[in-house]
Amino acid sequence: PTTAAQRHPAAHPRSAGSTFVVANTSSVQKLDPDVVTNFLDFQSLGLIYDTLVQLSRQLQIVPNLATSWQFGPGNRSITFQLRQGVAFDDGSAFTSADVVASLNRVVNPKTGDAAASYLAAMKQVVAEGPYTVKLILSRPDVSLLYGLTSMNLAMLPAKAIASGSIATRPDGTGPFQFVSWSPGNSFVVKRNPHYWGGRVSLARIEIKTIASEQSIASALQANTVQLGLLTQPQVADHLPSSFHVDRVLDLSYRALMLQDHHGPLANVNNRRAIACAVNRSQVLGDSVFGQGRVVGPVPLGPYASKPVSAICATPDLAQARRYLSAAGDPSGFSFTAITSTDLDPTSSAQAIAVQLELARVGIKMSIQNLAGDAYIQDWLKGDFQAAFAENGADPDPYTMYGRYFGPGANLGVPAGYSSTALQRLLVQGDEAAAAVTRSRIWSQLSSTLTGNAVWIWLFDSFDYAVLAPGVHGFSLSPSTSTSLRALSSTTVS
Amino acid sequence: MAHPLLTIRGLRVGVGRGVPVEIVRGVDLDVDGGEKVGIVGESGSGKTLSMLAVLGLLPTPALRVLGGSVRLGGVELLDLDEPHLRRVRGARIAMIYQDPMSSLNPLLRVRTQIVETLVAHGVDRRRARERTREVLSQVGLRDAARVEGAFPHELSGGMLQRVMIAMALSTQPEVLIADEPTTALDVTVQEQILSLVGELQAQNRMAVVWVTHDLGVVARLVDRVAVMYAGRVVEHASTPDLFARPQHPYTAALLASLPRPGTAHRATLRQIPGSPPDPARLGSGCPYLPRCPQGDQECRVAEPDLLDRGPGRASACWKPRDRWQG
Amino acid sequence: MTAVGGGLLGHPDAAEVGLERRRAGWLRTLWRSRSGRVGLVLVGVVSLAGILGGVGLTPENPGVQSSSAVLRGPSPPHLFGTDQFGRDVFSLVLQGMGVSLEIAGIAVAIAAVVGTLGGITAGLLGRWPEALIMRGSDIIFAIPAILLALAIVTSLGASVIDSALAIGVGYVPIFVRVVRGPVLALREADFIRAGRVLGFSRRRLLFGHILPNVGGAVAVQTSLAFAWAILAEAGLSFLGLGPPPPTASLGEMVSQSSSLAGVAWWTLVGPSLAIVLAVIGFNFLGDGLRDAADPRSRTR
Amino acid sequence: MAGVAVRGWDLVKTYRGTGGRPPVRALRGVSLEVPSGGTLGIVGESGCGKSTLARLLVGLEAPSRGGAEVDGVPVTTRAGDARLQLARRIQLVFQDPFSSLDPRRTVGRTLAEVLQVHRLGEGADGRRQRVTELLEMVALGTRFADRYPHELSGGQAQRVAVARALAVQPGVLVLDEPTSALDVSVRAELLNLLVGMQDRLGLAYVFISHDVSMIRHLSDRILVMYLGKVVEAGPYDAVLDRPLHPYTEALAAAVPVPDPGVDAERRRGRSVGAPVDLREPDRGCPYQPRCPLAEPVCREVDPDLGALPGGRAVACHVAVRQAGASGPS
Amino acid sequence: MLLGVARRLLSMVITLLGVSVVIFVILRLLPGNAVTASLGVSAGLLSHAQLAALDRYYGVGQPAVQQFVSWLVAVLTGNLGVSLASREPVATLIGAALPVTVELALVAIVLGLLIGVGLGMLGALHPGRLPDSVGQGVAVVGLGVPSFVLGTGIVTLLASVLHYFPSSQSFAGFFQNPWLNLQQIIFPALALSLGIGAAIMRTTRAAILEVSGQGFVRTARGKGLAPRTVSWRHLFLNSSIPIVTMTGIQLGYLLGGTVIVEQIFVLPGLGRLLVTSIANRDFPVVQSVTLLFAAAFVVVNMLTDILYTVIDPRTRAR
Ligand SMILES: Nc1ncnc2c1ncn2[C@@H]1O[C@H](COP(=O)(O)OP(=O)(O)OP(=O)(O)O)[C@@H](O)[C@H]1O
Ligand SMILES: Nc1ncnc2c1ncn2[C@@H]1O[C@H](COP(=O)(O)OP(=O)(O)OP(=O)(O)O)[C@@H](O)[C@H]1O
Ligand SMILES: [Mg+2]
Ligand SMILES: [Mg+2]
Repeated sequence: PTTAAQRHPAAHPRSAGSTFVVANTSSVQKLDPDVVTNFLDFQSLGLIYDTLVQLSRQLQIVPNLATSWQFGPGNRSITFQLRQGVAFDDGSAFTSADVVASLNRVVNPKTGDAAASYLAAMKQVVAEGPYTVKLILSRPDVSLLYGLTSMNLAMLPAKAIASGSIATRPDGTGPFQFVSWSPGNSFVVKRNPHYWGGRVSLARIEIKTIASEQSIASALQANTVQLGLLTQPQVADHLPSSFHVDRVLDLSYRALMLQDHHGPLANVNNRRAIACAVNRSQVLGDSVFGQGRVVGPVPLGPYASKPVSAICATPDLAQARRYLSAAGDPSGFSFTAITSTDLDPTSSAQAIAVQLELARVGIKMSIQNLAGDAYIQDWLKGDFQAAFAENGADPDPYTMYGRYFGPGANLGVPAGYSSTALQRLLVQGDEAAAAVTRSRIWSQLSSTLTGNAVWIWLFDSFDYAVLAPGVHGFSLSPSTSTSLRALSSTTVS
Repeated sequence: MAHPLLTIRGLRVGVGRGVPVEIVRGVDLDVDGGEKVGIVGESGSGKTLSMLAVLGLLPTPALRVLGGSVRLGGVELLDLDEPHLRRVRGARIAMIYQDPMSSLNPLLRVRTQIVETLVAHGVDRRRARERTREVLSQVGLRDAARVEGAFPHELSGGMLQRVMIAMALSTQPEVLIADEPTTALDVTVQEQILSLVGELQAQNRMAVVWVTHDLGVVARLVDRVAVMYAGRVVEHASTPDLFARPQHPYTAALLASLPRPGTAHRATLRQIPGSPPDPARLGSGCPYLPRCPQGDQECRVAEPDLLDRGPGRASACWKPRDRWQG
Repeated sequence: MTAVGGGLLGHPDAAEVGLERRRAGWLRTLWRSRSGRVGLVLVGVVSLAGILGGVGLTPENPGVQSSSAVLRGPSPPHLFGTDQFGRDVFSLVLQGMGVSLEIAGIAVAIAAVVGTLGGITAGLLGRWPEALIMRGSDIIFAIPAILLALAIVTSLGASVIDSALAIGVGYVPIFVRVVRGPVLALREADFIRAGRVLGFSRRRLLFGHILPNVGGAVAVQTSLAFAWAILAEAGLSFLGLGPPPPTASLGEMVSQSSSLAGVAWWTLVGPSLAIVLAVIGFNFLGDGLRDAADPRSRTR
Repeated sequence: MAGVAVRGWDLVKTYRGTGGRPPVRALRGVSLEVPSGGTLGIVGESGCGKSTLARLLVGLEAPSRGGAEVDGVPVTTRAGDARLQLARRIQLVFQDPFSSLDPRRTVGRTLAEVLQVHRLGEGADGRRQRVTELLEMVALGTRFADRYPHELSGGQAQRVAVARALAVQPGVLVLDEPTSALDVSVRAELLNLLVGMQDRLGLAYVFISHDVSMIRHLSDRILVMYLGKVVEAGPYDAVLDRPLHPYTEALAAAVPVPDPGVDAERRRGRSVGAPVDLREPDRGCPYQPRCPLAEPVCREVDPDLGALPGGRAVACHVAVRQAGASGPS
Repeated sequence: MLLGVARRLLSMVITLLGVSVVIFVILRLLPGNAVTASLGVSAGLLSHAQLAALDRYYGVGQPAVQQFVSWLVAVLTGNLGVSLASREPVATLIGAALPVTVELALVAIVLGLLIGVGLGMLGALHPGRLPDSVGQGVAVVGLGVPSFVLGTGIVTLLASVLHYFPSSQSFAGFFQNPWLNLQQIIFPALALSLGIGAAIMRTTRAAILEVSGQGFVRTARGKGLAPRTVSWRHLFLNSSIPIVTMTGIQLGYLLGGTVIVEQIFVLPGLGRLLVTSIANRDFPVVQSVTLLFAAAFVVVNMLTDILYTVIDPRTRAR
């Protein structure tokens, strides 16, 4: 049956099937939601797949494919009630079997899902009925709910898992359906007519790679792009006022990670000197023009920490010098920080800014910019003294820091610091279900981290979206997995 | 009174922009139909440039004609514009060059190169092909069919020179200018070429101007000789006269510098002392003076004109042979 | 730069050669050709800029950021304006020029030395050494230079030396070819034969006669290689594979400013201009050297 | 009788054919002898192997067969002391004076280098002194010492080349068409120089040219070569005035004489042969395709160089027969 | 003749084999592996079991020689393998990217030839006059301005000033939408062609000037040929060997040049594929693309050799 649009193509101003174009400087790299790590991959697959629970704009856990959940006795299990009437592209209904298959796929070593660690406490997942699923845990783990909001734990069709088509042919329950992918260039989806969340207005979306943000701005003006995803605000500044700029603090943070095991940085007072000497708003200003916010260890969400450090509320050079003296290096010390402009283009600017700050108290920081891969290797091996890093954040501190500082943390080596006190705090917080208890424990965690100057937390920057005139109903969401989800309710006039 | 076919008067060629240095400094020469005229002279005396100037082939802008007149059958060639000149070149005056290998386009077949000449002068293509075959056999190339389809590098020097001659003759020109066409060839081949040109010239009654510095060739081939020195004709005589009684001391010295029949074995040859003058630094006197055994004060005053000294003879010398041997 | 005279190569009669006279003559002929003159001037300016940048004699410290002077257009205190960090683009360009020249210099030295040796060996020895060298250089040549550089830089890590190595390797085959041709021709040249008839040793023929006569070609190629190396280095940095900060090279500046070019054109123009002038300068110098290398042009 | 300066026997040189072409038999068995102080002239058309012979004589290349010696010492191509010794006995002057000089060296340096290699002249001063002498010997002034080759005329450059060859005081000079790049008036200069030098220094010359008049002027004996072989040999006047081999005859007659009367006289009754196929025959006498006298035997048997009275020799079936019939002249 | 062709083919094969060995070795020298390249720092989160499974998938553990041989055997049987990153067959990826790069290169070289030969001929025929000066100017600019500066400039100009940015639309194949395709190709091609044009122009000019001093050109003029015939049949034809050589060299450089320009103009060609694949340590793709580039280079070389023999009878073997 032909649709009206097909019969009267001229009725649409953009004849290319009325495609809504989202432009980005990076490109979609993988289609398997369980193994993606690239920011845009999360965003793009987030249009296709749903998760059991998701983060609201306020970063609270809210229902998605699970309509409700219940912790079992001693927080040693969770039972989910699933949404009914949800279908995959092939028309098959979403049931508990899909949940079981999806979560088992995550923990299957062959999948190589890095987020499998979120399910570390999951002993087993069982379907208790077509629309009821129970996760049996080996220990109390309240933070697991936060893990379930990740695209890496998305709900996949059991059939596709069995046939092994996940990596080449995405099929989810989300507002859009996969159409095509040209690696390095574009990723196209179309409206999911069976979407459980209501009618989707945009018929077709192309996520297109354009090399520079400048060009994205131009393409917006040429009206060949309707939504531009930017990181450099100056570019957006020069667009006419008819273009709406939306911004959001994303769920990530910049920090100067320190290896605290050897050398001058093993001395807590030297680290504290760094913490006090660095004027973080200056670094924010220099590296991203103040387009962000200075943050503490937990940047966003209900447990967000105070942005100030526990030892120096404001930059304090005198205090820094005192710490240096206390450390026995009154004239300062030297260390090397690695950066990678491949991975974070602003990292060298951050480093240069920090370098200048530290120089004022006699601390010499040399900068070593590494190719992305070299950086990753060194980082994983903890083969650095200090590293400028952009790390993913989470509203839940356990999800964020358990992997670095928790017992048996996978990333304990790059974290470069371990203490039983921290471990205890993390476990306590994870096990506690009551919001008040959690809040108390988590703020204690933050001040322990900053008080020992384990790392130097710097800032969280904004992400930008520029909307062409006539685009309504879109705003960025802080959580990566749902960042572009608002496209499901976006309209173009 | 009938004019000579080709008349050159006071031809001057200069090199360089701005104030040019005169290299050819007033050449006079008459050539009649059916006549063979030789031009000899030291290397660099301006023989080639004069001939190129006749055809308007000087490599401009480095070199250009400064003055004088070149008339072909009464028409002034120096005033002709390019399209008109083109109808003279190849058709009425043809030229053969010293090195046949470099004077033929190495990438084109012999046939193509001769045919294009004819086509350029209005012969239709089919006729041009026939004519090509014709002239090639005329110049004594037995295997004309093979030669026709050959590329230059596939032919020997002697064959190539014949091809050049065939190309020049294909349009039946009135004047053939040959600029040292045999220096690259073996004597036995040279001999063949010389007699070939002699025969063809007699058949077609063309005028031939033969540029060389080989006095042997002159002796064998031409009726009349012009001797050039420092950009001018300094002596002019019938061939026998020239060899018997050179009037200009340069001519005499040239003849004496060669081992000739009668020159004793290992005898010291006559050298011409010094070197040819630098055209940029010519004084007012006779340019040969610095090397001249007969020169004196008198010669320093002015450059001698080419004056008639008897029937068919002229020389540009203040002290011609009649005076220094007289 | 490669000397044209044989004396610098340790030739025994260096003392007898009027080296002073020769070098002066050589420079003077270079100056006499128009390309040579333009090339010398441009290369001089560019080198001066690079040296100033290299030793840190820039109008402002290129590392200093200033949030109060962000993206200012060109003005007397900031000839090329300021960038998005408020750094003085002119100072950055000087510094970048220094880095670019350093990399190019090392790269060209590698290429010229290895390539010339290879070319001479191939040309003189013939047979299997020649086959080996030529095949090897064919292989290097067949790999797109960018890829070769990309691979070398990513595998060795980005640093001045590694960038230089990456760029230099790609240019080796060109030197091999440029040198081998004349060596082959010279081997059969009458004056080399004359030397053999006179009983000259191989070494003397090689160092005293063959090398000086390919010296011109090498000098020309060296200059062109410089231009190429600057381009290649800029290209690498443009792809983000240049040496790491704080050593900012010109290509990196171009790539960084490209996203701002519509807003602040000067951030693109400054480094681009520097690259262009350097490349043109070395190209012209190469042309000039080609003229000057011909002894016929060296009339007294 | 003076001693033998150069002797070559049965010299054969075959070059490998490149790109699938057949080998080139540049020399096919040439023997020669030059007495000290004497001049051997070699004529022949282009490509007949004259330069190849010259290269073999000075040890630039090794013969495929046969050998040569200078002053009784065998010619070697190997580098080293023997080579240096050979260089001091025999020297070569090339056809093109410009390409035989290193364009990057001044005349003075070129000469000084030779002296230095051969350790002639005491120190730099001694060498400078000797350079001046050499330049004067070839009638060039000291001022030429500072010139580059491109600043010389052809005659001057050729004289420098001669001076360089003379710097090692060799007994033999091989001159490979030393005048063909020179202007007529300059040739006289060089010929005079060569004659003078021979008289003064007692040099032996191997003088190669295709200019018959020059050969005639300078040589005591003449070798006429054709396609890599000697076809006739003998005293200069005998060979050129009473040629035995039909090729020598054609050659001598083809040379235009700069004297119209003589030339016409000499050419009376001769007809010029039509162009011929110059490809060499598979067997028989190499000259046979061009030869007016060719007989059936010529197509079958390649004649040897047969010695005749009067120090002459000829490689021709017909000529040998006729000479035998008419008896020694 | 046949022997010559065989010898040339053999040397081609040897070169390509050498190239693949070199590339293989260089790629193995790269730090990191496909696991970290695809997962980034998240690789640290993997358990040992996961890592082992992934290593097996990416073939990391195998000895290098075995990897090389099995890759080579696969390539020879026409199987280029599967991309580690996208899990698409390499042949599919290359198949999609190749036409873009080929078109870009062809358009660039044609533009370069037009600019270069046109200006070069004009300049050489009227040395010192206006067209010559224009040509010399173009040559200087073309030689000095790198393609990425030119490309960036063009993009900036088009986008920021003219708000015209055809490459922001999906890349259109030539047969799908020729007009859009042309718009998308022409600017990157222009960015590449100026340098090519400059090099060809200089070569053309020098060659024509050199040839015009030669005897046969004088002969041609002396025969009374029309200037056009002299220019093309005699001057240009005889200058074409160095021009062909230079064009071949430029085509070689062009292959590398497309890498940068495709990046700037976001063209989904081989260059972009290559850069992304290197970043992802996607060895099968990198190896195949590089080999393809090298093969193209070698083929171009062979074509120029063949062209020589077409143009110049002297180089024809008998
Ligand atoms: N293109 C040129 N530019 C400058 N000078 C030139 C040029 N062509 C020739 N000459 C000079 O003009 C003079 C005469 O040259 P021309 O070729 O006419 O001499 P020629 O008598 O033919 O000598 P040859 O016997 O060597 O051929 C020479 O001194 C030569 O150096
Ligand atoms: N190195 C070589 N390789 C192959 N063939 C050669 C070589 N040198 C000479 N020949 C060939 O040997 C033959 C004799 O050459 P040679 O140079 O000795 O002749 P020539 O008599 O000196 O000629 P010309 O009078 O032209 O100088 C020619 O056919 C030539 O092509
Ligand atoms: Mg001439
Ligand atoms: Mg020879």
